[in-house]
Amino acid sequence: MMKILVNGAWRETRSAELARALEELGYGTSVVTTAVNGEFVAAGERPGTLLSEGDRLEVLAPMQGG
Amino acid sequence: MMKILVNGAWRETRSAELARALEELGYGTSVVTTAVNGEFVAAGERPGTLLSEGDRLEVLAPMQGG
Amino acid sequence: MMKILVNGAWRETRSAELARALEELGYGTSVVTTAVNGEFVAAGERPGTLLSEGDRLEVLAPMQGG
Amino acid sequence: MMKILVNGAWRETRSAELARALEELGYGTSVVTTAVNGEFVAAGERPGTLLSEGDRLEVLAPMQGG
Amino acid sequence: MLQLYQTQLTSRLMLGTARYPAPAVLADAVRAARAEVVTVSLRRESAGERAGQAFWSLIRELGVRVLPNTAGCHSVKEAVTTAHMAREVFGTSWIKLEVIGEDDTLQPDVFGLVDAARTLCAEGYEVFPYTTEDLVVAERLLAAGCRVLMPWGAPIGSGRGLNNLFGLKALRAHFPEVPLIIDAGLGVPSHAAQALELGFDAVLINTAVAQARDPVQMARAFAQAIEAGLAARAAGPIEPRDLAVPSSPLIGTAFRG
Amino acid sequence: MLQLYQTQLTSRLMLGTARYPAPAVLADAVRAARAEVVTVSLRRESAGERAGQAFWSLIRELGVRVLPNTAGCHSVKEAVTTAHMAREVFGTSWIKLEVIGEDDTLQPDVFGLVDAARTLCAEGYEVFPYTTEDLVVAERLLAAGCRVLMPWGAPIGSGRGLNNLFGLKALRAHFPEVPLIIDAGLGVPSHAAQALELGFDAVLINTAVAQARDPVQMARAFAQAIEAGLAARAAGPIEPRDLAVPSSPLIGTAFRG
Amino acid sequence: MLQLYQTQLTSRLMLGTARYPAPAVLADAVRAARAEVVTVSLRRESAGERAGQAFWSLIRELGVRVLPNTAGCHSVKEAVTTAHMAREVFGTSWIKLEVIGEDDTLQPDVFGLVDAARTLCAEGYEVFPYTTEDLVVAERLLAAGCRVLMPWGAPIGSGRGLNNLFGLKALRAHFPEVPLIIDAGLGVPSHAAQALELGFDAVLINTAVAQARDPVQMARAFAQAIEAGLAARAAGPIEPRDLAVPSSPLIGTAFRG
Amino acid sequence: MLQLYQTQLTSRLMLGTARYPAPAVLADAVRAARAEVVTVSLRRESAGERAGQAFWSLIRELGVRVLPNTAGCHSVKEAVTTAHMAREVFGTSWIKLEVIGEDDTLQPDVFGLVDAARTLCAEGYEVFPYTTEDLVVAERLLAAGCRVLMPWGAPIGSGRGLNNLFGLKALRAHFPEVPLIIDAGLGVPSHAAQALELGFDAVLINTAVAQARDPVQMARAFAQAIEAGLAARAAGPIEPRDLAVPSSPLIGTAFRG
Repeated sequence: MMKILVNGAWRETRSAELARALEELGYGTSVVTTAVNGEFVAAGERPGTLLSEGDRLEVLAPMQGG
Repeated sequence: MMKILVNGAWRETRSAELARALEELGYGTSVVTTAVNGEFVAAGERPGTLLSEGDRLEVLAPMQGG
Repeated sequence: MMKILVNGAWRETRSAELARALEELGYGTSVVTTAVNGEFVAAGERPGTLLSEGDRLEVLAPMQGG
Repeated sequence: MMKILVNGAWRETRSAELARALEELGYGTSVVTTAVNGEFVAAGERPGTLLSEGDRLEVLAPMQGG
Repeated sequence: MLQLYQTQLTSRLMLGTARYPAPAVLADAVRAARAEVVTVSLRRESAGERAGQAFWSLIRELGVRVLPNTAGCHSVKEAVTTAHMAREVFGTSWIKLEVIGEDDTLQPDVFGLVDAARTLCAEGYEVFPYTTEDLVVAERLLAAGCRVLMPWGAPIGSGRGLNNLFGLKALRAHFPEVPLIIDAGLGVPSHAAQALELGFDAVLINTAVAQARDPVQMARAFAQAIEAGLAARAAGPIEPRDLAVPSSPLIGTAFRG
Repeated sequence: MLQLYQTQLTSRLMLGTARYPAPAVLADAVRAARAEVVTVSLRRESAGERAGQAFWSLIRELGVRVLPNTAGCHSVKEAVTTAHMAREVFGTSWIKLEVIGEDDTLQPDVFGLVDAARTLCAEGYEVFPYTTEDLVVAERLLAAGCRVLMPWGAPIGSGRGLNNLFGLKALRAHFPEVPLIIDAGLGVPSHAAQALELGFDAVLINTAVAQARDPVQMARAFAQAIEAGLAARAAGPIEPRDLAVPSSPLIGTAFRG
Repeated sequence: MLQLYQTQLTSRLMLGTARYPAPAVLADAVRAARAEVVTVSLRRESAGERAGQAFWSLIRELGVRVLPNTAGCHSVKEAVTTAHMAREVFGTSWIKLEVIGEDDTLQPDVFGLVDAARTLCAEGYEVFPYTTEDLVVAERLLAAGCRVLMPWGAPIGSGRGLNNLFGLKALRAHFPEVPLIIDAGLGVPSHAAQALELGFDAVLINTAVAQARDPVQMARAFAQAIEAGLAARAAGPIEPRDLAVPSSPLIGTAFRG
Repeated sequence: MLQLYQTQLTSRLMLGTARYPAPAVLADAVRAARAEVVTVSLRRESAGERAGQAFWSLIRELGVRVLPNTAGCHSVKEAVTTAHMAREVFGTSWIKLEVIGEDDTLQPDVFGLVDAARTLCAEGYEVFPYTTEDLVVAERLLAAGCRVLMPWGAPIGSGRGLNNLFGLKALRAHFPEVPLIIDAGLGVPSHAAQALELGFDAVLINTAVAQARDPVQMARAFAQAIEAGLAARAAGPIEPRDLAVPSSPLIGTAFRG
């Protein structure tokens, strides 16, 4: 188990791989876009991206904007 | 013959009656409205209205306006 | 005794003459100017001016103004 | 003799040393400040500063300003 | 719907008919503006030219209501006689009452205006007085029998827009029930939209349309802007603020620890 | 037609999607505005709520082009990363670049803005920078590769209209060929009409529509006013004058000797 | 020197005497302002209090000329009677004529004003009418015998400054020889300076001084600003321009090849 | 007292020295203004004319502190070199830093300005940057080491007064402790008074004085207006209101039943 900061809140995840971690966290079918430690990680790179303890993961989705 | 001021210009007219004078002056079939010496004379009163030497006759018609 | 409206309030006065009434009302030595029933009464005319029951007397003095 | 650009105009000078060149150019006693090729040269450094053919020399003095 | 005396109108744009490059342009502008009311005037008719007859035919073909004015009148007497003559020739009791007091600014002579309004209202005219933003004058005009007021936006033909915004707002606030039509001085459609946004009921435009490079397109633009201003008023605009308020919600902003 | 990068647009009104009372109202407002472009943003998605998914479905059903923003970003790094993320999720290279420099006025940090614009333009983004009326900043943004500028009218959400008219006119005059879109600070349709009359190419509205009492009617009003302003610009407005010019011709005036 | 009827004045600042925190503050403010004229009023005197007597002593000690007003009068009759009473008690034929037409804006009733002015001028009063910027009203007041006009800057006590700049400039231009004193509505010294710069002859201030946190210092500030405005007018100010003109000469600029 | 870096000043009026009709007029204007600081510049000296020598003698005789500017500089390099040269010849570390970004408006290039300020502050200069009202730029200049800012009122020489009042008020509010000197664009003393009333610490004037018909009288007028504005700020002005407040008390009004 690993602790990472998901959208500003501490969460635990078993998988270190970003793609799996997202499924585990419940984002399996959502249209989202991700950044790890402030760097964008494209959808295609999620399978090969490994998370480490304490990483900051942003999972963003479309929202209203002006 | 009598001299009257028609729309600011001296004109001569044989008839002293306003209705006839208007015809004489060439306004026979026109849509006009008249004033004599600054007083409105309605169309219906033109036959009975007598002009005197030096009278000021205004013959007005529709125009552009703002 | 006579009732008159002095500056909007009912007052009683024994004297019908304006000059005396003013003294009676306490304005003896004051710099004031007067009107009776909306008409100015100059200081010089106060001795000869007679008040009647119900008259409206204004007694005004200098004030702040803009 | 060497040609240099003094305040935007070509001038000839015998001396390659800035301090002497200034005297030669007629600025001997004036309150001026200098730059060579866009770099400030302080008064104290003028004696040791050598000019080369084609150098751009600015000789500035106080003026009106807003 | 806007009620002016007994008449119900849909359009909030009245159009003046003067100063167009050609009669056909005027006609097209009136149609483009979807105007229901146009202002007209009287002038001396030359027996030979009969210019007035042609103009009057043109206006009648447009099928619009006419509002005759007393433009150029500087006295009560002139204005009242002109109103009498206008009623006869135009067949309407409506009269846009102008009593001009000063030739540089063409501003109303409010004294003559109230006098003439009193006379004409008593004679059964439906008077549209061209006035200033002065509240007390407005009160007198209403007391004289006027049921509509036409305050100026700015001097006629100046194209400056609503010059005394504070005064005009006070006028609107003071007479919430009286139809107020901004007459004169507007230059561009945004001026007209602003007038409607502030609660004025309608706008009369002449120079800004007639003297535009393309009067027909400009007429259409004013019509749209006026509809926009009316709709905006009804839609409840936001209040201006001094400080900024983010339009994109800040909750859920990324990269915030 | 307005060309923004390779895209041709008919509508001059872009709509923000934030702060509406309900999603259905937003959808109706976009339709009423006949907007072809709406701005959108990104936020943290909760796995349980999936709020973003619903919003995104709504927008896709509207069939409009989206312009994602980088709202809330205070640094170049945040703005650039947000742009990367936005391109992926929204499938567009358009980015409305906001780098906020001050939280009270939400005004652009023009230094960060130019830096971020340089980076993103180099990466092939089509950048719409939210900027001030500063001419020199504009020059830098164009040098960075921007082909459209979005100067503010007034602080975001303030509803004040075109605050620095002199500065905005100078900006328009200085860059006659660059599409300039007024972004932020407008309150009522007359403000938007004025922007188009002054030659600005389009307007982005959010708060003034979304927070109106009736956002749908207000959206329609803005659309109309903007069309009016655009048409007025093309129709060649009159110049404002200081003195009055009579609209009713004085030649032929009655009672004049 | 400013001539008002037969009186020559040096100071261009007239001071109202109402609303000060204390009589001593008023006295100090009058001295700080170097005012030569103060406005005063009449009120009902209570025999017991004799408040008016104390006030009148204070004013007489100041050695200034008084300009009695007819504040609060809503009819011609009231205003005329008040003028009669004021002449007796204050011993001056000067009268600042106010006929109030509307209580929210305390604006002049220009009809009553002209009537009362006609009556009082005929009786030998030297009338200072408190009026609007209306040119036609001004013409009537002059015809009635007034030789000085007191147009409002803005509603009394509002502190807004010169509200209708265009109208006030037109008034000034129209009557170049008539002494015009801005009365009411100014809030800060820059408003007063502006009035003098525009060519107005003097300014009457009350609320802006009396209700300042430090009335004495504010009185002095107004006096200075008014002198500055008068001097600036005489010194021939530059004309405003649209584009920048360098103040430092460009000829001789360094580093220019 | 106003503290600018280590210097305490009494006068709030700085004067530019350019564009006067004659040197003697400049000298008289400086004295009339009671200025303690004048701005000066550098230009190419002709060995024959020695114009600079005469000017410099004149200034030294006036006994005022000089603030050299970098007028005409369009790059960081030019501005920095000019600052170096100015320090030598004028014997002061003060430098009014101008990096011009656009020749029509002579507006600051805020990018070059911040760069040059950073360099010069690090070298020990006391930098007075000529800047816009942009808050974020101001923040950067302070971070660069500036302890005084000189925001423009309007483009140099335009005489328009405080063009972006909203932006300038925001700047003042945002940096309550930083000395802010309005530089450029003022035309008449009322503009300067207004600047002080709004809390700006001082004003730099050149064209409005030098190009007035009578520069000496105008200098005196600006000095007075600035003192008035400063005093007014301290005296606690009234707040502007929308509705009228009677200055003459209504209690005790006569003829009221």
